[in-house]
Amino acid sequence: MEYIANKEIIARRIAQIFKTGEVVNLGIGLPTLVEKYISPEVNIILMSENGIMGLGPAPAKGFESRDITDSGGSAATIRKGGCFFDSATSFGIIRGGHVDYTVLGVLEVDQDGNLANYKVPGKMVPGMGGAMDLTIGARIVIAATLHFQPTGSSRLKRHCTLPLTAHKEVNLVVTDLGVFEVQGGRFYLAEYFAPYTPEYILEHTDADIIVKNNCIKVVINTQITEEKQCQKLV
Amino acid sequence: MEYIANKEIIARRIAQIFKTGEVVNLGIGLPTLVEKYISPEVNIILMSENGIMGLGPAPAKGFESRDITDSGGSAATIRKGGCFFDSATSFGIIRGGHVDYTVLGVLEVDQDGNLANYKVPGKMVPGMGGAMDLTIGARIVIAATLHFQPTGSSRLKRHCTLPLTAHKEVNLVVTDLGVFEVQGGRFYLAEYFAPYTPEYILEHTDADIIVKNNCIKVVINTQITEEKQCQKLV
Amino acid sequence: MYFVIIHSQYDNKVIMVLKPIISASDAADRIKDGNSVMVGGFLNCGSPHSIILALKEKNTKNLTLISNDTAIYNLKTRVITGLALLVKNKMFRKIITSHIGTNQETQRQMNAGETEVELVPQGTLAEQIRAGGAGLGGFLTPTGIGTEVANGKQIIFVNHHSFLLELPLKADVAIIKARKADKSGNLVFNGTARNFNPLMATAAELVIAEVEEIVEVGEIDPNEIHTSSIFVDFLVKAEQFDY
Amino acid sequence: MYFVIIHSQYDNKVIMVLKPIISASDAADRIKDGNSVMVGGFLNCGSPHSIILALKEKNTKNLTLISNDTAIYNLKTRVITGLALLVKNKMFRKIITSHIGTNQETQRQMNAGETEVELVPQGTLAEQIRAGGAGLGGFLTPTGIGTEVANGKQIIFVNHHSFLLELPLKADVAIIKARKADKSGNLVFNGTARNFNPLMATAAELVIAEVEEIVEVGEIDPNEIHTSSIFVDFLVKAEQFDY
Repeated sequence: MEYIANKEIIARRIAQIFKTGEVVNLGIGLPTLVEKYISPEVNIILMSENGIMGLGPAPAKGFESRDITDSGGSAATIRKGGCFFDSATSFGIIRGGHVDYTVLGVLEVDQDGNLANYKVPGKMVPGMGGAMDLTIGARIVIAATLHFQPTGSSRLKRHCTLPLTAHKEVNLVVTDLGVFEVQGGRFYLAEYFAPYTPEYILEHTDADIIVKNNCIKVVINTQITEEKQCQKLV
Repeated sequence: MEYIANKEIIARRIAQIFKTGEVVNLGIGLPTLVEKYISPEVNIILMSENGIMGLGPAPAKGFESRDITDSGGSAATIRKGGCFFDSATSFGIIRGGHVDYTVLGVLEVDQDGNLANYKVPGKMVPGMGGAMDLTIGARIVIAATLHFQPTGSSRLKRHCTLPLTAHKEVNLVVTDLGVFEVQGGRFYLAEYFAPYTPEYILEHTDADIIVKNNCIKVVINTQITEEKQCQKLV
Repeated sequence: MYFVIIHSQYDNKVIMVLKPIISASDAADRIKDGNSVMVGGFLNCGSPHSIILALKEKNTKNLTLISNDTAIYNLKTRVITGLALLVKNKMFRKIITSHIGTNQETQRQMNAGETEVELVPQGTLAEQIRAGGAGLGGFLTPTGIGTEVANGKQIIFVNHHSFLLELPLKADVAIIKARKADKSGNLVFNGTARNFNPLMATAAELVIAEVEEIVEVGEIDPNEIHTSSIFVDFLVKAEQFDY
Repeated sequence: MYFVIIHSQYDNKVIMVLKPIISASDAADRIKDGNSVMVGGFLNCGSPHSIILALKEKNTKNLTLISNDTAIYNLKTRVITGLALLVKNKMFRKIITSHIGTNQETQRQMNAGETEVELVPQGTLAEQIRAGGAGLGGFLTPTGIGTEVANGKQIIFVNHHSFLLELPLKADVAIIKARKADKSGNLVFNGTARNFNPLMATAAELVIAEVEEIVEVGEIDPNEIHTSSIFVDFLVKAEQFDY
């Protein structure tokens, strides 16, 4: 499996979580990929923290508006029934618990639900942007990440070593190896993506992982098998 | 002089204070009278805390809108260039120091700048409405009041006895006897309305009043003499 | 959240997610004995009068009311409007409000100890509701320092100024009034009838908006929407315009 | 406040109070060495680009910037936009911002200790500016608890939950961008170009609004005005639309 394909496995799996009518904020990077895998049978409302409810797809070339962008600064559109608001209102919506899901990228995520993704001291200092508010406010926080760093070590950790974006806020981690629920200071493996096995995942992840009794084997070919529906996770 | 006329003396004097472009909030009751004495040469912006900047005059009979009212609940209009906003925005404007003057009615006002006008315990309990925020937020707080209660005792006091609306916030008291600046725990008589005299005022007011060196005698006939312009008070 | 999900005629594709439109009576039924209820409006202007009238018929009890005022009840003239109808019915256990000067019956019930009335400065009340909806733990306001409003509250000093720590307010139900909604629940208010309505829409578990007009999704300019559809659970078409 | 007072032709009656329309260069002149400056926009969208360009020419120094981000400075591609032009000129002593991931030069200056950069969660930054404009002494937010953002800040417990006490932000000058103004200074924003602009309009001593279009007073529906004229000191007609 190649690198990009792995990201798509993650995006595709996350896309299955949402139900019609739910409000979802997708972070920059990997999380943005989630959008294209959302089933046409599901109609969610994408919000973007720069002040839009009902974010639509990127506009066709030549149809960009300088005044409609997503949180990455890219030209965007608004869907019918969407609306615009200022940044204080936007974060009122976010912090106030009115967003169902936030999907965020990861530098490190640990079994206590801590997430680090905004700073590598002295090196890369992008800043937290809206991520800290999103992890505090969203009903369910999903960390989306390739399981391994390019160096081969796991991004799922016992304890984050980088400055935290979120303190005990992550509910779910979806990697290219499986789906991990976070609870009581442990990862719970809820699904594994064959050909990987629970044994392989446990062996290659430096964290305490409990394999759930009802852990599901999902066979990944070019697309996630349709045989199973995501259970209600929270 | 009759009762109503006395109120009009007060309203007329207060109306002279404002300058073009200033933002003014007029409380219910006596303060509302101020509006009709504002010179056509002066163009102020009336704000009302129920969510309007640029309050206009009462509509003609038959032209009322259910959706445009003043803070007393009466039908109102909006002037060209005015706008509407919600109550949090309204009090952001008020508390944030964006209102130049608030004019408020009085039960008691004392030489420390305390104002009581929202509660007579066990009897009349109208509530403070927006008055507490207005006295905190407005740049200049003007108390507008008949000098004497119907019982004959002065409403200007050494110490308020009723629950306070404002704690050391009143800058100016305008009565039917004169204009009093509040500073350093004293009333300073800045103007007296003949036929009243400073001596009469001092004798009939249970408070420490200092007659300013430049205290102005204003002769009240049917209207305030035009000979003097209100000095810049703050 | 309750949705009316509109599927494409041709396939299973969800093409629209709308909000149920219910009667004022159905709306009133969703307010249960003992609930805390936010009610929009400022002296009747911008109150959900149809739902208020329906609620009066249900005679639901032990409610906690959060509202700017309790409308008008003049014991002399016998003029009774809006929320005052519910005050008269003694449907409230507690009233959190900024002004009851126009409702002599609320004052009477307060003085007689029949109803608990908490008087809150209007700006603090608005901000408390906003804070409730915006996930804040509270805010520091200078308003009320040195008055009875400060009693029992924490005073916090910032840069040598003292502020009251005021806590957020939330409610079980908010009934609000808008000029117009689209079918998905986006709201537009008119004039000073906006007042507390958009704030309350953010701060209650269940939000029911009474509106004068319901238009198709997409008919309202997204720059002009005051309250996003995500805050609104049910729409009620206003039946009652006079008060 | 600066006003253009329009008298009646026939008598001394003041019929209108308007705001001065000045050039971007005049606007930039009003920002002085050492000022704190709020600048609206989110990655260039809704930034006052004409004033920013004029300010770059003035090369005003020791500014404190308060802004969501510092726009785009890609050291590889050499793409430099908006506020990044001022970062490149080293006009800022301090930058208070939520995100500098798109500006490698800001990151470099921060890591090299050349410019003080304070990273603030975006929602906290927005709320701090709102609090500054709304006369609040601060607010309690759960955001940042358990992170470096909490360092040195007061933690306050409310109902067994811990919150950070965050303080208000104000500035000497705010330069903001709106779609449209009327001549009295009422503003309307468009799309996501609204972002921090209406908040900053409330929180600075001097507020200069760059707008694409200036219409007559009364042409904008008072329900659709996003920022009241009372917040705006000067208008600038936008000259610069590309970035």
